[in-house]
Amino acid sequence: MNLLTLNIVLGVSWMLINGSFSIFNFIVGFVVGFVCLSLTQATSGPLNYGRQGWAAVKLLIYFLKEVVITSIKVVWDVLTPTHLSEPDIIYYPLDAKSDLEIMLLANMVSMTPGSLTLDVSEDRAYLIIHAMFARDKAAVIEELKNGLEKRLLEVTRG
Amino acid sequence: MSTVTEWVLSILLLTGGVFLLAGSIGLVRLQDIYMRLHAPTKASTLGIGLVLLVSAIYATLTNDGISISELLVTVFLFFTAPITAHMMAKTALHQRLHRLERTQNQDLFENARLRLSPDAELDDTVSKP
Amino acid sequence: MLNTVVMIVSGMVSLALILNLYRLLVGPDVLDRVLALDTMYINGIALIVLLGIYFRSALYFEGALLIALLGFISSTALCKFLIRGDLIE
Amino acid sequence: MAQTRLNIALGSMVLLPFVLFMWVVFTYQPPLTQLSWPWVPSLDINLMFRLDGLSVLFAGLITGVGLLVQLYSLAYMKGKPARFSFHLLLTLFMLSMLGLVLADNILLLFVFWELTTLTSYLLIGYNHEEAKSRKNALQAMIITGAGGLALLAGLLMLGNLADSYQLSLIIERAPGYQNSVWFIPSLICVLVGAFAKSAQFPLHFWLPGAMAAPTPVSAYLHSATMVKAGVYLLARLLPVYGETALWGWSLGLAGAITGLWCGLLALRQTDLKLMLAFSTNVVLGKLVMLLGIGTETAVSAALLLIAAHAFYKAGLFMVIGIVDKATGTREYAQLRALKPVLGISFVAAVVGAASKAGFPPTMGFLSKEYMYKAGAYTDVFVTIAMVAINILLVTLALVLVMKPFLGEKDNHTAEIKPVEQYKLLWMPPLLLTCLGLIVPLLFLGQFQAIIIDPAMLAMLGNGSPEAVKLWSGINLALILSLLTLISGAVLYRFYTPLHQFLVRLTGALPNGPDVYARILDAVIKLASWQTRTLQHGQLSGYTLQFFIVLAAILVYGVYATGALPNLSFDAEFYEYAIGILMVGCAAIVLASPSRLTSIATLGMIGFLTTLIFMIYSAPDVSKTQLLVETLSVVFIAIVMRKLPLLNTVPKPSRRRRLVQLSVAGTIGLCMTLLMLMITSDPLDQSLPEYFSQYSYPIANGRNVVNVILVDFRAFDTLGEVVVVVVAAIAAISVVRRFRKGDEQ
Amino acid sequence: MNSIIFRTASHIVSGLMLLFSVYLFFRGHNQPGGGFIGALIAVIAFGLLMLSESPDYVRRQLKQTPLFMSLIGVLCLLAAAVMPLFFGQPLLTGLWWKEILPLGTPLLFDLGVYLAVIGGVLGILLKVEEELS
Amino acid sequence: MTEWLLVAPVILALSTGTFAALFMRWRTLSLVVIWVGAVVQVVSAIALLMSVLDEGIVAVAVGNWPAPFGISFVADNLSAAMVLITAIIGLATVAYASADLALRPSYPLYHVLIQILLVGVYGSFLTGDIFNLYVWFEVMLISSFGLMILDANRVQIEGAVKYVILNLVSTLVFLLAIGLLHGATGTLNMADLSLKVPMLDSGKTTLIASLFLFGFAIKSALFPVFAWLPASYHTLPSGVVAIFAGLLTKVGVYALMRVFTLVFSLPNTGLQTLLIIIAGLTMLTGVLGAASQFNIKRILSFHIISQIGYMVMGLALYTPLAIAGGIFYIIHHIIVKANLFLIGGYLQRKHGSDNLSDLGGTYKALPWLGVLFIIPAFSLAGFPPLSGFWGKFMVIRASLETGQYILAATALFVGLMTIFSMTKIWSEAFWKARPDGQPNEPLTRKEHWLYLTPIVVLAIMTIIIGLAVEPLYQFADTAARQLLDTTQYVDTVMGVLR
Amino acid sequence: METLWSIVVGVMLGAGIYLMMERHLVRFIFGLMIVSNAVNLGIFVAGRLTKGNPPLIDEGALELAEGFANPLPQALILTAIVIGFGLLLFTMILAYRASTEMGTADLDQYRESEES
Ligand code: NA
Ligand code: NA
Repeated sequence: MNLLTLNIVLGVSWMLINGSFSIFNFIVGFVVGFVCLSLTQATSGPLNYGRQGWAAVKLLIYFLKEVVITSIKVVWDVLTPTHLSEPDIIYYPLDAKSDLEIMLLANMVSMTPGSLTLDVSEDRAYLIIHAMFARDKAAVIEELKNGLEKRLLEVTRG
Repeated sequence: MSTVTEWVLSILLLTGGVFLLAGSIGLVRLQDIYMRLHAPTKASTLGIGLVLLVSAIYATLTNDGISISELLVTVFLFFTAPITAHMMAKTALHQRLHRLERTQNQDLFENARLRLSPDAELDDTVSKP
Repeated sequence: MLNTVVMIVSGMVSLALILNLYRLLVGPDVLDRVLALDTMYINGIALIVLLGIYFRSALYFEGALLIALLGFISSTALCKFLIRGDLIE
Repeated sequence: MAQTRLNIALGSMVLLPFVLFMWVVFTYQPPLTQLSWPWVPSLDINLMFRLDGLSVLFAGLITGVGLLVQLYSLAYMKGKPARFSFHLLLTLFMLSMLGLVLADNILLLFVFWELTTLTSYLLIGYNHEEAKSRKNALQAMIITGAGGLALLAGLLMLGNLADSYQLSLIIERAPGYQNSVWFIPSLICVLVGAFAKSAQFPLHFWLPGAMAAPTPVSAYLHSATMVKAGVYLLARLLPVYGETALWGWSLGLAGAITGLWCGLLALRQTDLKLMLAFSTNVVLGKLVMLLGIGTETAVSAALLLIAAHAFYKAGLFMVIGIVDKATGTREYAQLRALKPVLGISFVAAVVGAASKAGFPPTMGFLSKEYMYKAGAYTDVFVTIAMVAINILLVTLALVLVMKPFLGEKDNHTAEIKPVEQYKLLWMPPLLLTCLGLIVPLLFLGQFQAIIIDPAMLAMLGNGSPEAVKLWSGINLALILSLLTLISGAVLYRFYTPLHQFLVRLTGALPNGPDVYARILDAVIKLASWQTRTLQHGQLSGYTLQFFIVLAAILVYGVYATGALPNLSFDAEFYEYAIGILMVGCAAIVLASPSRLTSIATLGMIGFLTTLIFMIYSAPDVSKTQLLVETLSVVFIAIVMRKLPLLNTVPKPSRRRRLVQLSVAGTIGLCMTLLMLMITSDPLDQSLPEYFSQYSYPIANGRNVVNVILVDFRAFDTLGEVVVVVVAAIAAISVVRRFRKGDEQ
Repeated sequence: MNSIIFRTASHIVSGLMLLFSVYLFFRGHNQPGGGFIGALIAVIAFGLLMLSESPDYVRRQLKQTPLFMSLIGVLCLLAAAVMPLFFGQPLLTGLWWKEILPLGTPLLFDLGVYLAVIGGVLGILLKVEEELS
Repeated sequence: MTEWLLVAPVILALSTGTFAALFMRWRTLSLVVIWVGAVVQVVSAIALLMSVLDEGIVAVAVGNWPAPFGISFVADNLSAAMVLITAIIGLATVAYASADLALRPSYPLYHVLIQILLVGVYGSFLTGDIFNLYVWFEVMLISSFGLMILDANRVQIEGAVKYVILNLVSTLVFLLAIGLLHGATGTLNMADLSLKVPMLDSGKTTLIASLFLFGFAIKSALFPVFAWLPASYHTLPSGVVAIFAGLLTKVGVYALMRVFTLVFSLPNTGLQTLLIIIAGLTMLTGVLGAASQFNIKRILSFHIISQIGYMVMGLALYTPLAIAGGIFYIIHHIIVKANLFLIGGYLQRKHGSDNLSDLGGTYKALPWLGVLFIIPAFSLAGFPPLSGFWGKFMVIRASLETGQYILAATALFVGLMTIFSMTKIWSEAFWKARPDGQPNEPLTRKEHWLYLTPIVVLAIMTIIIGLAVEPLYQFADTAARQLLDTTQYVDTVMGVLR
Repeated sequence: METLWSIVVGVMLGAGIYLMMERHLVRFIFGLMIVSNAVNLGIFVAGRLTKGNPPLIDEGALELAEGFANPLPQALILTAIVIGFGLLLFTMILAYRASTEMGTADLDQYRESEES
């Protein structure tokens, strides 16, 4: 994903908040979005837009599923009088490299219940995660690697 | 609007309410700031997501046009909630806030605070709390 | 029926708000208060959206969006200040 | 070059009195000449002038003596700094004085009256680098100024009485005023003004104080002119007020006391100029007494005395000036045997003193005769007072001539410089004093015909009953005159013990300047106290003060209203919930010792306000409120870091908290009441309906609030934006170039 | 203190907010919104950028000083105010060119509000951040 | 043409300020804009006054929305005169500031803020809408805040805090009063209000009027809410304080006069007696405050308060003569007080202090400055025939005519104390010998004239006002009658239709 | 409804004014914020309250629907909020400057300017 994608997203958002879907509205949104982006972005990357759309949908579905399922776990722990949680700090080795990838991954990690991104290490090699139910550290890492991160990288790298 | 839809909407709404309440209960009940961060970030966000979903569906059904602009709020909340949580966690680390004794790998907190890799040796200048 | 549910959920959200208020007042750390405030924002949005459903008006949605934006900004800004050591009691 | 220009300027200023004198002489056609130009007709203040006997007498003295004083000053002030401004001020003073006596409009008269105060202030303070000069000038200013303000009040009331400010009209309508409530107040105010100007007891002391001025100023202001302004005014208003008992009593009493007391004070002096000054007070007292009697004889006596005094007193002052210039001192202890060196001055002094003492056949003698005649027909006490005052004057005249000019030199005596080589120095005094001798001897008839009779006519409406004569046979007045002269001489014999006694006496009694200083001091102390009380510098005290005022006027308003509004509790539960939450939040902010809690709670209040706007159909307001609230909280959070904690300031005392609480509570309660009163009646809907009607068709907007902001009431918005921009500029300027480190 | 996550996200969010701001500004005449609300949202968007990057970064992105922006805003206000005078109408009368586009001096006026408020409030915000931190 | 003239002062000052700010980096250009702007303002104000003299009250419906619905700008004699005086003082300040403030780091900003201050003042004088009046008050207030804190030192900041805090109290109460008045009548246009307020019951009228009275009392520094003025004015640079002293409080008095004649008729509010008492105490406390001071600016600051008392006295007595006197007094006072502060500032610049103990020898060194001082000083003290006498004369006469003897006596006593204060300054700063070691800063020829020109011009105006009383009295009398009989005003405002 | 909000406005005004009379600069600012809010609310309430009918003209309509909320007080409040915001910002920053210069936030110690 790059600036153009972002710009398109903004164009669509414009249509969304306007509540009317027309070419004119999209163009207006795109232009406005362009101005806004040029005001807020530090760098701009080259245009590289492929077939990430489908991957994005897959990611979204997977993500929502994860959220719903594991949410219930957390809610359970919260609502029951005993504390099942076994908190731990996990250093998760990153494959994601770009700012955007890292950010999205970190966000998703945070949104999946049970894990919360604390930070990214200075050298960008690790995501530092606070896990609530971390009986098996390796399993947690493995699940993320094959689940979220793989799908995410499919979206961002095509 | 059919009764079934109304039922579905009601259930969704109630679920949302439960999540919202759960998030807030978690905020009260959980024992350290790191764990307290989990609850509102996830449960409350999910809850508000459901409420917004109901609102969107309801608006779509009652008004003539489709009203999915609520989705924008949802997306926004899902996007920003983890970032807020991250910032708070970072703050907590920075301030070396009280952490639950049960937490494993306690020594990694200091590494995390300084954003160092797990195997990094902390020099003497960095005093552990 | 939906209106009844809306009322019930409003009650739940209000309860949630009161719990947040408790955390806000108790702390113990400033960060806890910030977190409580952030959660209050979310619950506030929920209340407003519920109000929107109750009154069948789309006008409240923008208020919700605005609160979401502002909640994000204030929470992160407060964290930033805390890290910088700006907020000392 | 500069010298030539100065000389031309001085010359023209010296000539001006002469020109004016000529103008008066040629313009005046007895019995009355009136000149008039409009100035402020709407307020009945016009440039109206009137030349009648009285004003011509004064105008003649003013311009005549003025000419001589200007000439004398040319010599006297030679080599002194700022000669130009000295002569200029003298000229301005003369013009003001002339205006005063010629004005036929009481407010015009007042304008000139105040101008004489101002110009005399500047003249008295001529030696302004000396503290004493400044102090005495101020003293004269304050006392005559106070009198002037009283006079203004009096004249305003008089004007209202007569329904005109025109003097001749007022006098014409004169008999009918007594019944008005304003009559007596106006009389009192006018008297205060006149007494202050004419240095009557107890305001007499400014006149001797004014002797700080250069001698020509004293000669002019304090003999012929300024001090006579009060006398002139009394003489002018005699037909208006003269009938009342109060007039006679107050003038008689004030004049007598002034004459006697100032006579004694004069005898106590060692400085010849001061002695003259006090004796001027004495003469003024005599004049006031005579005007108080107000009979034809008394008025003739007064007119004679005015002329006599102008001649001899101006002359004597000038003589003292010469003495001062010759020896550098005016203390008679250091002055002996001046006669050989200052021969002409001696002559002038003798003639002047003779007139002063009422020695026949001088003008002074004439006036004294008439005075005794007037007194003899009124009251025995008045007569006794007159005799006593005149005895003192005789003694004073003797002191003035004998002490400095005669006697033998000793080693205390100052060196004498022969200053009489300057003609301009000795000619004016000689001329003036001799006039007091020549006029009664040679021109008495003409004097009466041209001066006295018209003046009497002007004042009383008829001429003098009999011709003024030097010799009118042996009568009571002559006997009293003789008695006076002999007693004066006897008193002079015992001058030294008398002087010592007077020094002790006046030392024991409170004196004018001290009382004045104490009163002034008390006023300034009062001022300081009140300023410390009101302007105490404590900001929280100011805010408390302000809100107490607000509470007080609101309570007054509610009290005046009395009615209680009807309440209607028709809100729904969530509205109550929001309301209660808001009140609770407010309570938290009040009670919380923590800044962060307070800020968070303030945020809550803002948020709840937003909710209210949202519920009651104000989407734009609610959005704006939300944004503004958030930004405010962000700003206050940023700024707060640099502000001290709440506990760095001492907690208010219990009493203070109670006061604050009751003040704040009162205001809150009153506002609630007011709002209830307002909202219980229906609101006029014409404006909203208009906006609704025209918003879309003409202003092309569906959001009526926005249309109001950018169209219906766009001017408000324009101003509002300017406020924001300027606030930004100002706020940026506050922090720009300033960091905490800059303090060091 | 730096955070890739926060920084990256804040760029996106502030972009979105600016968009929202422009949107609210444009539709203000017909729906809730308008110059002032739009401007404050824009300020908050830039404020977010300021927090995640630096005040200097925001200044560079703006290219103009905030003061200049607000002065331009005031000029827009003045133009909108004075223009009708030249058409023989009183000050601040709305002039519309509906035939071409739904444009009128009230919109120019609102634009003035928008720019002036952004410039003003942002100016303070940046200055305060620079001086007090 | 009226459309142009009525709004010209506000728009011109705003444009001047804006362009001067835009060109701030090019100092000369900015100054040219300021000078041209200031001169044009005077010209336009004269034109406005002529048009009012010609046609009577004039009004324009801003935005072309008819009277009670949009905002009206109205000029009657009073407003037109105030606008002209403001423009003149504005021009004088521009000249004076060019000398007095030129060395300060924020110099160009001073000019900008002065223009914006003028925007607020003009707006306040011309608006016919009560809420719009609030807006202009705020414009004035915020720019005065700005002027106070530019290049401020510690003491100035402290003074500014007091000024700001206490003025905020006034602002909030004023705003609340407007809101409630709107709630009670449903309108904001003052002409419309004058028709609707009489229909309210007296309780509401009294309470709302009290709120207005309180708000304006602070603005005009009446007893006992004047503390902000002596706490702050003397800390200001002379170029700033002259315009503050001349204009700001007078806007408060103007607002009192306008609102308590047009919107509320003072006798109907039940506050007349209160206002009479306030007027007397204001005169008295102000003048006593001055008597206890030994610093030129402080003395003059306290005198502002006492003189305000005379103006309010005119309103409180509520007769044509009294109000005419009050108006006459305002016009005179603006000129004279500004001039006195200008002279004080000149002395301060020259000798580095405005404490009386540090000054002296001025009369000897600069006799013409002495003359220039005497004129406004003794005018302030009420010496005839200078300008100050006439206003005083009128209000005292009016108070005697209405039987307010104590008030008249107070006014006279205050006059005496004013003489005392003015002679104190004269005696200490001018007559007294020059103290040892007094610094004497040489001024360039240009600076010298920039300082003196406004002083001379204002002194000449003082004399002219004093001598040409008749036309001015006629003018003030008409103004007073326009205030007391609102029909012409209402008809004009409500008659301007779309 | 107006009764409730009149009371709330009264209480808020009281609380704010109480704070404005305090010695701590920060407490004053808190008071200022509360009073500003209360005043705006007061204007709003005095202009009468209407629920659920904002002054927006519907698409296709030419004027507001029956029973619309009074738009005028809303516009006034908007102006007042904005002005109040500007003043508040200035005041806060002045407060920072003042307390830094004077070394205290105790308003009663700000007396230097009035000492002769
Ligand atoms: Na003011
Ligand atoms: Na003033």
